[in-house]
Amino acid sequence: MNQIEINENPFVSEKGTTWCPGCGNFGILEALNQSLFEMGIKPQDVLMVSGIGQAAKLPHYINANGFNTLHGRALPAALGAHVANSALKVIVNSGDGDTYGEGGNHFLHNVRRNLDLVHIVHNNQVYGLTKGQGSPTTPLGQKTRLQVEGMRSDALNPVAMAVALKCSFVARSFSGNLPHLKAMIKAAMAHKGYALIDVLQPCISFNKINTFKWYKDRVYELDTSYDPTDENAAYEMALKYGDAGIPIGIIYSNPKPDFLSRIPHMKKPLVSIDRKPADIDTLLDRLT
Amino acid sequence: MNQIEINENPFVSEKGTTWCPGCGNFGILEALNQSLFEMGIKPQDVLMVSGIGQAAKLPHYINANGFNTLHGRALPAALGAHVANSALKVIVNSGDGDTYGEGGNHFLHNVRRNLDLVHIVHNNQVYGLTKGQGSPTTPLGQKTRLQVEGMRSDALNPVAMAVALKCSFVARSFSGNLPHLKAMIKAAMAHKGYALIDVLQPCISFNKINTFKWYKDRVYELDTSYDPTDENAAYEMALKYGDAGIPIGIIYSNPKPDFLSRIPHMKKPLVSIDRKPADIDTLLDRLT
Amino acid sequence: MRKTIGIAGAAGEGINTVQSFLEKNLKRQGYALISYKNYMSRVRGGFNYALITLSDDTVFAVEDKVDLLVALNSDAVKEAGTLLKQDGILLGLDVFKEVCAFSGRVIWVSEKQLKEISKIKMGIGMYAVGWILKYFGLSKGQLQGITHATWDASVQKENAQLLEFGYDAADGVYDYKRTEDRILVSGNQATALGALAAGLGFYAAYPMAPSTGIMNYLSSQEKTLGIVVEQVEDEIAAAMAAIGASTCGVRAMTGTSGGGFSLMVEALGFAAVAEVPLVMCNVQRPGPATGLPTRTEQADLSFVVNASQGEFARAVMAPIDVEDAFETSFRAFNVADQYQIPVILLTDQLLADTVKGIDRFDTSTLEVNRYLDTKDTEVYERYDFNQIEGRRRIPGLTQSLIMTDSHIHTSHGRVSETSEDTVALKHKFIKKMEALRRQAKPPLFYGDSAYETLFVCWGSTYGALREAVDLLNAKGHRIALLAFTDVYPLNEACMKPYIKPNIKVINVEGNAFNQFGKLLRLETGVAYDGTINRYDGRPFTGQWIVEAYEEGSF
Amino acid sequence: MRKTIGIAGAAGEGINTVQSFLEKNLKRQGYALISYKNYMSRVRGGFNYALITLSDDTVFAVEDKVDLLVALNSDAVKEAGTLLKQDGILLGLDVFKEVCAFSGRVIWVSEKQLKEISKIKMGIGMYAVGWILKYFGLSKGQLQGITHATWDASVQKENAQLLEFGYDAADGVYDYKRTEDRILVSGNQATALGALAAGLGFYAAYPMAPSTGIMNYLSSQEKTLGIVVEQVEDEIAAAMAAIGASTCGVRAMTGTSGGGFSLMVEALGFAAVAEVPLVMCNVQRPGPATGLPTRTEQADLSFVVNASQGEFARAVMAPIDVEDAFETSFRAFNVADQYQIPVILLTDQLLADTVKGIDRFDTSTLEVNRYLDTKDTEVYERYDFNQIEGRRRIPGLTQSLIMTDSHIHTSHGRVSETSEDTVALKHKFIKKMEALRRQAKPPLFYGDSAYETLFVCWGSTYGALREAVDLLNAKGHRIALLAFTDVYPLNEACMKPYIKPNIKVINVEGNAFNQFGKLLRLETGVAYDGTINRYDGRPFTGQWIVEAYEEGSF
Ligand SMILES: Cc1ncc(C[n+]2csc(CCOP(=O)(O)OP(=O)(O)O)c2C)c(N)n1
Ligand SMILES: Cc1ncc(C[n+]2csc(CCOP(=O)(O)OP(=O)(O)O)c2C)c(N)n1
Ligand code: SF4
Ligand code: SF4
Ligand SMILES: [Mg+2]
Ligand SMILES: [Mg+2]
Repeated sequence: MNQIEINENPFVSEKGTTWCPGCGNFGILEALNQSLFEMGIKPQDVLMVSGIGQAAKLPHYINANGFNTLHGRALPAALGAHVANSALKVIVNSGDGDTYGEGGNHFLHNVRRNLDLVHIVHNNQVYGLTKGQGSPTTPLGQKTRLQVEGMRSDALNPVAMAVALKCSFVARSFSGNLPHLKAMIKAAMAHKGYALIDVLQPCISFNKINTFKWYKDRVYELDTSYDPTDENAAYEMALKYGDAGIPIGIIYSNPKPDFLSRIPHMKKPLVSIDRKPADIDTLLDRLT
Repeated sequence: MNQIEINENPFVSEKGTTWCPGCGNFGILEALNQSLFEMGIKPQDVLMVSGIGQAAKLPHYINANGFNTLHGRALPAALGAHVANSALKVIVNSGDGDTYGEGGNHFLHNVRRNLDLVHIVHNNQVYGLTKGQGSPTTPLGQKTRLQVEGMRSDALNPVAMAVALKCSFVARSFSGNLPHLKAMIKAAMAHKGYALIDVLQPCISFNKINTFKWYKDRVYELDTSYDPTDENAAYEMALKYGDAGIPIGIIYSNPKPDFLSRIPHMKKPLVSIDRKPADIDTLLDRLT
Repeated sequence: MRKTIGIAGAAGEGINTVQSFLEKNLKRQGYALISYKNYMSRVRGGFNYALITLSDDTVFAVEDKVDLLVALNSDAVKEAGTLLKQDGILLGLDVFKEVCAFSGRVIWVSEKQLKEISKIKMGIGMYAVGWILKYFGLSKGQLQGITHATWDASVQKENAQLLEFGYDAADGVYDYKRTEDRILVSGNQATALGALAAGLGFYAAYPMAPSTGIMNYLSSQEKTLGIVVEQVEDEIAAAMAAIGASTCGVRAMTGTSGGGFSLMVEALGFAAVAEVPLVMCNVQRPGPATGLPTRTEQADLSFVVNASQGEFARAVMAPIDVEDAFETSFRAFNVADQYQIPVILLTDQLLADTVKGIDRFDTSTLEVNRYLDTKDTEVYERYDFNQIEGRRRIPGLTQSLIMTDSHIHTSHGRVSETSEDTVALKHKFIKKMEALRRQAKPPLFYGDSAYETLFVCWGSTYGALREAVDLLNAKGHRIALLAFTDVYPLNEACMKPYIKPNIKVINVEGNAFNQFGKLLRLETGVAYDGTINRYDGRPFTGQWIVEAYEEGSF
Repeated sequence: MRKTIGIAGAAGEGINTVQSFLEKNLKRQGYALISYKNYMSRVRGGFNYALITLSDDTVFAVEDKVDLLVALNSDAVKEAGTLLKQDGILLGLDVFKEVCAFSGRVIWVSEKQLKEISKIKMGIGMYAVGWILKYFGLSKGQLQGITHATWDASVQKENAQLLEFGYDAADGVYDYKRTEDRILVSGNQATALGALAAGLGFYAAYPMAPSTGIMNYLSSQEKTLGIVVEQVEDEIAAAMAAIGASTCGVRAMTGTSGGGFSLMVEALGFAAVAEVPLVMCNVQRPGPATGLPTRTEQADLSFVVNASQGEFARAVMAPIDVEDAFETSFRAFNVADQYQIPVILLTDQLLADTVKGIDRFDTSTLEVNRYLDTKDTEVYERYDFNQIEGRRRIPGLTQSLIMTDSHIHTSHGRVSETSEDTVALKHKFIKKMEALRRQAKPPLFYGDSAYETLFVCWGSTYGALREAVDLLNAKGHRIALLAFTDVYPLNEACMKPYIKPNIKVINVEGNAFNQFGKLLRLETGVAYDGTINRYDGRPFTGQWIVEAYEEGSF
């Protein structure tokens, strides 16, 4: 993209952020701005949904419709929004704590619904906004500001869990690899159904272990020969994480009808249906 | 067991239940009564924890310490109880809705903690106590009293999910197979760490599809040659469910330190530690 | 004429079927009726009973003693003495004769004869339907219509014979002409219907007695009305999903009981600060915690009035009867849109499970108002601090980009930490509350206009209290009642028209802490002189209140 | 003598370090001091400042205008005019001279010179520590102790030089002798210490500003005291885990802020009906919903007093200062055990983040009482309806089998649906509330005993209000204050000793709805004549109240 195109990108906000300079979140914001623009989408047709956390501030930093909800609660809010107006493209941005911690239950069940949305998890393996506690993805034994003796829970592998939930699109990417991340976002946008992108995102202030370098030294892009539609293979691939390397790319692809397709009587967006009190008259007839 | 032994079983309660005659829950209660007695455990040393639902009434129907908490909240309550007094053997009984629906988040995270407890899920694939709504394990498309057009979410496979969470002991059993269920309970009791037993439990009042016969026609016991310690194999085995057969037995075994072993300074049950106000004097010294 | 029928037995023995056959046919015959279910939290067994009070005049509450008792099992025969009026009639199986302690008239039905007609377990139920319908004057031909979608031909035939057997055995005592075309609606259905009339598009909930009936009814109408009803993973999701749908312009609602409402508390505050219209129904049951899942209490008022951190605008409405449940549920959506606030519908198991034969709802007079802004200029302040009424634009339906936010924010929805925005938002909430106070619906007045005693009640207590007022005034007392639907916020002046020198104000509530009585005192300065409270999980009845009043030293 | 130091800059620029060096050393020098952090919800950047007010006499609140301002960046230099008193002194980097609008005395520090000493970013901070410590009379030798565990030798050396550079440049103005051995404690630490003194064994929580400091402090003491601190998956789990531990005999607690408390509401009712002692701390921040994460407000009182479905017994305690946070947190555990109830500690960001130099807590006078039943007979009624105080046995530690239950239950904890058990449980709760009312700690009185105006406050407002009373009385007003720690339930007679003819009662609260004022009126009948409210997310200060009082027409 040349400079003129960038300036014309209607998603780019001039208002500034409250993120720490150097934070991995900037890469995600940039990838989103560029991807949406390049796909020719209008800001009016996008709804950026989030919970609470550093990641969840993103809707305030992009020119589009925004829905900044409660910690952990982005997904059920997105469910309602999507059902109300499926013409709006829902993109959820949330942190690893937001998604897999406080919001873990909603993650399970909205994946089961196969809601048609893109879910970008800013996985910095730490609670950023609350200043450095361990998150569900922080490895066992890793020390944090709160867990001074190290974490006592096994780390959650969100990619493996998503596969086990038969999520219809599961990808991993890295906020330090702009082209890759953009490719994942575009693929996710094109996917009809729940598209999870777990993005490795360095938190320079509170995670001194999983740094830019740590991720850079480990991530490798999936081979083109890799077949993401094989569930067992996908599960095996999902388990790869850590010093032996971290594959990034589309780990699992399992196309199936999305939530609204499962409701045959939903022919157009709910919000466009005209209703009037007399609609219930037929119901009243049945009560006589 | 002969009659005299049964009469001597201190766990057996005379007080009667409010379950429907013929309910699959009776088989689970019976298996528990027998297993605990045969293992030589004292009712005083057991804490039966539950949420709310038909399954969750079980603590009221067995002579032991009981902790009948809130819908979905058995596990965090069990966490606290276990940390307070690890000398008490914690057994959690809860329904599929209780565990995987309302309580889904606690399930994720207590498996990650590898709490040392036995968790028996009475999986009747329906909400029993509230009269027949679909549960997380009800298959896609299956009709219920509420979902008159059929379920719209993919069924959760709790066994596959537990494997993906690296749960240290994952078994499936059937309430209509007393010897098998007893064997699973005893193995789970012997296991140090999170022992999940997902028990297929017919609800004769509200699930007219997954009946005793339906389960009976499909379940088969795992071959003795099966190696539950191979994670990928376990995952493949966990996926087997439905008309092609449902394996029962220990699907996955992944021994590792349990939660309290991960806290080196915890040398004896918390409840047995004597504390006095002057304990904080050393802390105050550091604040001068 | 006022008669009460009781149908008693265990869960799973067919109480519901007998009850609904009776209700439908007696209503069609022209009787006014109201019914209530008294049931335990179990699927089979236990001791449950349904009460149907019918009358040729309007009826507002069931009576607690019955004129006719259908005893479906031996426990029910045992309880006959406590449930029946002295001059009542028991219908029971002859095999339970020896456990019967009731000294009045008994129709002993031969189990042997029933078994000869049909092997179905509860032949006595169908027999009783026939018996009772004749008693209340139905013609034999009317029995034809009594059938059930799930019955096959042979079951239908046997049941018809049972009905006829009962019919032939009965005295035909009452004979009333069909007076008008009523509909038969439960409180939960009326709540659901009000929402549908208001244009409900999305309902998200998690099952919880006694609110599940709302979801059941809405779900059964999903296809007919083109709405979406979603059973979600928990109550947090229910409230958030409703907020999500409302944010995107669809009228949305959630329903639950107290335990579920507890989980929605954070979302309630979110709807308020995000200024998203939201209707939440809390069908109360006795607490604390799991409490009594299938019983009734009015003890969540203070809770819902004060729930969630911080200070914001909300309205709480407690319908006083089935008709009002419809009206109020409808109105709640307009008010929620008008001020972009959460509105809490506070009903209870009594109202939810009360079935009443009532006048058909007239949908032609209902007016939906969405208070939307249809202009589409570039500049738009979603959270204009000076605009307390409506003027909402919907993301995706306007060229303006809309930010919906949970923090203190600027008028454009951007996170703010300034003193000015914090105070401006607070003042906006205060102004909304003032407007709500002004437009709150005044209480309903009923009774002797020269009253010496004024009963004050809210929500479902109205029915029984109204019966009590009539009973007491008939005995020579001078009593009136005020029944509040709009319970929060209250108009400061709402009691002015009713406070006269030398009257006594008696607060009547289905709880022990006098929650409404205190709220009334706080908001209007009117203190009560005495109270009548019921808090054993059972509903008020007229007779119960009469006795409490006469025992009390008011 | 009273002087206030401000340290202003961006998050991440070292405000905390400068603040804590100053606090520690000034306290050791014998000054009484109190400090408060004013910060935004971000990790880097923004505009934050800390205030330290010190005095040779006791001090109860920070002042809002400062005598000495350390400006760590150019924004801070810009704000100097608003933050400083006219006769105050600004310490700033010379490179920001042109943005300075402050007309008073400025010490311009040469950035070039600082850079020559050290390349560390915020040399001005260390310089200012040296400067200020000399200003307040510390000897040069005392600078030796100023170091940080994470500093290596070279950093330590450069910092020592910066300190000395600043020290040498300063006037030595004040010189006070060491008076007594104080400890330096924040509100959150004091709360944690009170719990530890009471024998806390288990703390479960989920991070949430401004409560996280409690968890941080407890966590750092885990090994020393042999306790378990667990960060759980959400606040529901936090409350439930604490209840679980308490059920099994360990003193347990959870802490959060309003949003997290919202999620604990169902568990609160569970603790009550299960009669499990539970201490929950809600460190308030402004709502609704996400609100202002790092600011202060007192707007959750009505919420926590009424939270959860149904009616039950609870106590709410709001410590009025750092010392009281310790005492009250300690006491909360005894009260929770005494009545087997949930006790809510209601603090706020102001108190939580206030650091105060105070007398060392005397642990020898503290008495732990668990109210346990040490008998071990076969028969034991866990829920004896007539026993409102203690007599608890712990599962696993007794031969009795204990059932802990969330329904209405029998005295043995078995699920019950009878009227009798329902009413018996309700009456038990009522009796507990009466007992709590009787033993509620009376308010603290301070001020002119011949007062004409009586300020009423609760919780953290006490500090600033006390400063205001002194300031106003010095101007010739006749004012006293009452400060409540035990805010619910209130003793009906608690205001009796203080209500005299012709006095005015002014309610002073950090919210807009006068939540405590209304509660006081409801529970004691005492109505306020006027109010002073702050609700812009900022704490009261003495001066702010003085101005509000003088502007108001009381
Ligand atoms: C109910 C509730 N609990 C806790 C919080 C406090 N809180 C805000 S963000 C956050 C966690 C942030 O971690 P994560 O989701 O990983 O996002 P990050 O900041 O790392 O991007 C927490 C615990 C809250 N706002 N609401
Ligand atoms: C917070 C809350 N929400 C809802 C309920 C109502 N409720 C009680 S049991 C239950 C579900 C029961 O299903 P399951 O857990 O599968 O147990 P089952 O009865 O089938 O054994 C529900 C929704 C409740 N008690 N509390
Ligand atoms: S704290 Fe971490 S995640 Fe948050 S903005 Fe700073 S670097 Fe990014
Ligand atoms: S409803 Fe179903 S699960 Fe519940 S007791 Fe009856 S058969 Fe068992
Ligand atoms: Mg994170
Ligand atoms: Mg179930």
